[in-house]
Amino acid sequence: MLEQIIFSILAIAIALFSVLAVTSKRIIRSAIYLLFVLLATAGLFLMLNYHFLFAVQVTVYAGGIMVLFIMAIFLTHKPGKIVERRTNLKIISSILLSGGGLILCGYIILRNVTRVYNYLKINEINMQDIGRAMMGTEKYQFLLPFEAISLLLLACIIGAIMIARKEKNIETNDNKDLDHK
Amino acid sequence: MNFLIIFILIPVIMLLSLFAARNRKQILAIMVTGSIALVAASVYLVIRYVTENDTTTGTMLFTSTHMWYKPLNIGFSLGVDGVSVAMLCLSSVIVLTGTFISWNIQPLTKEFFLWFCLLSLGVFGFFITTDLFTLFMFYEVALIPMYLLIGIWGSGKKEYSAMKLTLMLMGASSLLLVGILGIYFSAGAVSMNILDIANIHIPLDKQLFFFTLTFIGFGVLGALFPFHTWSPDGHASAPTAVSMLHAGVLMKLGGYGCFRVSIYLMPEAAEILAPLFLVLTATGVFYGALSAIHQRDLKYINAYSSVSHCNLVLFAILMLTRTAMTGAVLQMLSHGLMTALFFALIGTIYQRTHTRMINEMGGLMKVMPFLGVAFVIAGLASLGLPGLSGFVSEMTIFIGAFENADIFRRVLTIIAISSIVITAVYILRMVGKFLYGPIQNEQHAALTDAVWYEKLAVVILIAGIAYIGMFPLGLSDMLNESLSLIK
Amino acid sequence: MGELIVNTSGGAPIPLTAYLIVSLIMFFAGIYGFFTRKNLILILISIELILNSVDINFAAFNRYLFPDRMEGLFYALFVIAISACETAVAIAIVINVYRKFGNTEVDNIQQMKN
Amino acid sequence: MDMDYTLLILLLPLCSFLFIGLSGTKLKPAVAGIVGTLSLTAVTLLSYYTAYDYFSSQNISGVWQTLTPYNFTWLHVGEKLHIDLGILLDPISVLMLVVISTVSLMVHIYSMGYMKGEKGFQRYYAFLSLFTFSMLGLVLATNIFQMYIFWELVGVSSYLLIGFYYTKPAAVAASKKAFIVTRFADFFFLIGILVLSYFTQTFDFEALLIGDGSILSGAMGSTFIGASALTWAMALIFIGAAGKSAMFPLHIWLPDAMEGPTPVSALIHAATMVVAGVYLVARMFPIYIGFTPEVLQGIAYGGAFTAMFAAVIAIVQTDIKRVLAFSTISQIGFMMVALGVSTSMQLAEHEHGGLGYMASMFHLFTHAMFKSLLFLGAGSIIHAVHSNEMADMGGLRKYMPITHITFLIACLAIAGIPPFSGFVSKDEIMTAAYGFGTGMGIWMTITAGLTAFYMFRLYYRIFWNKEYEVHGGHLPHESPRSMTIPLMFLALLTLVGGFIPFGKFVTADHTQYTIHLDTTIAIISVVVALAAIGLATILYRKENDQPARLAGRMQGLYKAAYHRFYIDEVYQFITKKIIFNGISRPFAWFDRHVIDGAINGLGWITTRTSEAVKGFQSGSVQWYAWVFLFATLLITFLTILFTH
Repeated sequence: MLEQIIFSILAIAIALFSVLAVTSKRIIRSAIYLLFVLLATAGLFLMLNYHFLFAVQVTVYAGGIMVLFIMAIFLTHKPGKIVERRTNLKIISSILLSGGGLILCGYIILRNVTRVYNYLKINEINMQDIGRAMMGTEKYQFLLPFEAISLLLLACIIGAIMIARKEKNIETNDNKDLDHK
Repeated sequence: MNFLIIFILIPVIMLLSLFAARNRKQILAIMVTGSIALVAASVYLVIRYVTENDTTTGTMLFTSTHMWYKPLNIGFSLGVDGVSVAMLCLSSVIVLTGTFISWNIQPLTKEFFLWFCLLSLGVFGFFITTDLFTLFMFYEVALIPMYLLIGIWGSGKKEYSAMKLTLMLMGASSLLLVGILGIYFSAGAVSMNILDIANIHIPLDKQLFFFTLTFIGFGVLGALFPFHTWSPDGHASAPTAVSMLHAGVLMKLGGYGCFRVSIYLMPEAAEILAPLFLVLTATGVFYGALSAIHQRDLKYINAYSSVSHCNLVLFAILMLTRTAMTGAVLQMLSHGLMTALFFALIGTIYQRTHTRMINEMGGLMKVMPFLGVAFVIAGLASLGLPGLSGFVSEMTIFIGAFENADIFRRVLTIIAISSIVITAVYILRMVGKFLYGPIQNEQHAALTDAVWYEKLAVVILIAGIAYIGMFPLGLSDMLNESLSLIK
Repeated sequence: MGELIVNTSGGAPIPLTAYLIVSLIMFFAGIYGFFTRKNLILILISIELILNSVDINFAAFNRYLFPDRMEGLFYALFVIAISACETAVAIAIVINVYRKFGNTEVDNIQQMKN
Repeated sequence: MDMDYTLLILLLPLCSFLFIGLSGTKLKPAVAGIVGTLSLTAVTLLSYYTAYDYFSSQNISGVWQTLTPYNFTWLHVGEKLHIDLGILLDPISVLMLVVISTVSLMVHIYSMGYMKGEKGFQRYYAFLSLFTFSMLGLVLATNIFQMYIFWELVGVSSYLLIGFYYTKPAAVAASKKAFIVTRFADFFFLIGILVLSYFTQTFDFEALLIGDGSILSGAMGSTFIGASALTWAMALIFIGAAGKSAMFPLHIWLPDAMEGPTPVSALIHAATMVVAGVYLVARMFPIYIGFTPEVLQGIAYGGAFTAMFAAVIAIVQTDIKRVLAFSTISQIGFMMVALGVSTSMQLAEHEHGGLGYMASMFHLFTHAMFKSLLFLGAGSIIHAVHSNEMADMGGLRKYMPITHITFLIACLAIAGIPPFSGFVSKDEIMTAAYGFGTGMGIWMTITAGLTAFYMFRLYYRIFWNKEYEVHGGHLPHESPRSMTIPLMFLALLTLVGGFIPFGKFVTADHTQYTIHLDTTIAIISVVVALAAIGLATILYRKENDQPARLAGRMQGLYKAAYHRFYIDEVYQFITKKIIFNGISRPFAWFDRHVIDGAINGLGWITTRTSEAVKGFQSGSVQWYAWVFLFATLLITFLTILFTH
């Protein structure tokens, strides 16, 4: 019973805040709503007994990524600025499309998924198992993707630095171009 | 090695040597030599054909097949009958005279003749091949150079005309491609060779569909009403030699194709659908002639006249009697020579007067008697004067058309015959306005008559017209025998 | 739908469908945001929503359908990692765009030139 | 049976045409004239010899034979049909040979003087040769298609000759008109030939005309809108004949054709080409009389109307050549009437059966002589005074005695005064007409009276009336010898022509029969003619105001006749307003705007569509994603829809 209450709270929070995150007129609020969604998601992971995932979600997502977002927003926006909106046509068509998609997928889920799950009460997956699975090279072990991801991460870090770096000469040229326009 | 291949080899050699040519003299030398060689080849072909032809069966001669795309059974099949022999002769004569007429073409002389050669390559290839796909391929080869020839060396709103012409003909060839593949597959997909397909009975429902496609596809090139509108603009904008080749030969590809592919392979559908297309073509004959009355531009007059005459070709083909079809082929030849002569004359006159508007000219007969007389002869040929080619072909068509006993075809025939009166009206109006009467423009009084190469071209064409007009028996019998294949 | 797995647990407190619906709402909210937002950062936020909804699905499917394995868990992990990378790079680009155009509108970079 | 030299009759003019035509201006004018005239002289002599040969040897037991010395196939059209070119000799073709070659020779000689110094002298002679060739080919035709071929050639040479002065817009317009009007008639002629040949499967005259008519049974059997196919064919063929022979309402080209040089008018538009229609009807006569008498009756009424109609117009014209032109139309009407009235009589009875036919041919012969004489005389006058208008003439008898006398002879002949040739032939026509019906006879007698009146009006206005007023600084003088000799020769023929025992030679059924005058009718005719001449004498011998008063009293009729009953205006209206502006212009517009517009519209739509579709590839990722998702959802939706 308690689980259901908690789940309901989390579910309502997720639904509400995701919609708010994409409709809010102020960018910083969107970011904050996103944070709430992420945290609620973490809560869901906890309910599924994936503690490690919960931890990663909270630290990497809610902690790391959100900081990046907020930093970027601060760098590029004046506080409290109202963002421009698309034309009504676009909004309506998007509402229709995503609403339609929602209904369609919901229909599929409700129609098909109810009969096929199997929930086992298991204990918390301990870290050794996770570590072994992550570092092993056997069947159901994930060293290769892990390494690939880490390489990707490295590449991204370097890439991000390269992109965000200021290039003095080019920039001045570009500014001139802008001035002309 | 089939001897017919020479008709492709000569243009190819001409193309290659044109690439190597350095100056105008060399270019002209190549062109004249090459086109004389073509004429010689066609004369040789006529002689061999006449000697080897078995007059009773009228089968194709010099046939050979060389498979070049096995999966679709596309072969480089060659073969000629009387009709193709006649068309080859016509083409070679027109290439020769076209060369003479474009003696002074500027600018890019070399490029002009390169494309011109490519065009004639397509035309010759079209007439000697008996393979559906190869036929189509050569048809395309003949079409593409047209765009550039008109777009670059044309006059007036040439880009528009070139674009229109190319697009309409391309549209037609898309129908044609569907039609050809349809014929191939519905005939059981054993061979692309027309002669083989002719032995196979294509189911009637498919015949009906593919007959319509191929007939319209070829008909567009044959100026089938109402798909003729590329013709006036195209002809008006094209440079002289191209107009000559286009109206003289290329439009004949349409008629030839209609008859070789549509009627020959799908006779039952032809029987059924003929009334529909007869109405169109009879309208076209009448309509082209009437439209010509109202034009002021010499080239437009002649272009509409061509529409009328070419529709008569299709009209005669659709009559489905041997006499009418003989008449159709005669009409193709006659119109080819006649219209080439017209365009040659209009081109040479235009070079001198720099206008083609008949109301801006007058009394040119006095200034350039040679061209004037030639123009009158062309006009008389066009309105069907006995002794010139137009009469022979028209009369054969009319008599042949009258062999059909039903009132419907009779009435259409009478409508078509009425064009001879209308033709007289516009030809005489044109001749009367710009050749006769007092000189309109003082500057025209100082113009010169034709020079030798122009005269040569004109004389060759007139000789051809007069030959067909005076001694049609051999030619007509040759064609008639070949048409025994059809009916 | 593959072989039918019988629900052996005697009734889970929360059905799988509930998770899926939640993630679905989040997903389409993200889609909506992706379509309608002009601001690059907001588009990124929408993308994060989409990715996150996928995470939920991974975890839920893993838990409910194959509780003795860990693929879903790991893929969720990887997705988180990748989204971190993506966000880092994207935000670098956003900042660059901001430097060039003075704002972070997506319409500015429709044409990949200048 | 041989007579193969007749081929030369055709070849000589053709060769001289080709020779003169191809050498062009390289030839000296005089040489061209001499070449043309010499070859024509040879042709004339050959024709005379042919006539002599034919009429002296080809009569087997009283029936004239039909010969075909030459006949070769020119073109195959269809299984059985073939077009031949050849030579057919029978009484009427031999008669025509003589007529044509005589008049043509006279014109050739005459033109040496008349056309002297004209630019294009060589061209003129080339055209004359071409015309002579075509005309001879026409009359010698062995089949109806050969006739059509030369029919067209005659039309073209007529076109070329009328338009000889091609720098003169009026001449160009006239030549165009002549060609188009006759072409229009030929259109029907051709259809007639096609219908006829379809049923009979032959073009050959011999096959068509000789025999019991079984070959025509197919055409008789099938009907179309209430008449048999044969009737239609023959009526259509007659329309062709009417076009060439300038029958109402297709006569409008002939008066305008007077823009050509006068000798040409004499040759083509008086003596030879215009009677081609009569010749055609005469040629097809056995079919007309035997199987389609209704058409022949129609021809009679048409001819009678044309004769009167043209005579009325001729009375008020002031251009002397136009008077002659209308006179020609009227006289051809006489010939047509003569052919047409044969219907009331049995062919078997010589007394009547051949009378109309014979009279028509006889009149054709005499008319050719005196009408060409009139035209050549008119040419001589025009040559002298440089004007066609009667007002510029008067009192010329003193200056041009030869022309005067010959002209007078011709006038008397056409008026029907004995013993001139016109009297005899016209009297035969009258007899035939009275035989057909009294109404027809009276109508034709009145027309003959009108003829006498307008001819003498013409005569007096030229040679008497007022004194000649000098315009151009010199007095008119008699024409050179080359012009007067043909005049005198033709006058001689006119004098003696009536005494030829024509019935011996030319009859409908090729048997001989003797002409005898019907005295009552002859007396009536002569009295009417003399009365008309007397009236003309009173009115026009001296200059007075009576004609003007008379004209004033009948103003409406006068004006209408002067304007040729506005037929030209009607044609003008039909061609210019209705056909040119009303049909052709909309057609041209339709082509430019509707058909071409449709094509251009297609192009425009394509461009527009691509403009519109271009927006899809905007580069906006959001848009792409939108489309992507939309399509995915759509497909999913459809899958669900169709799998459940």
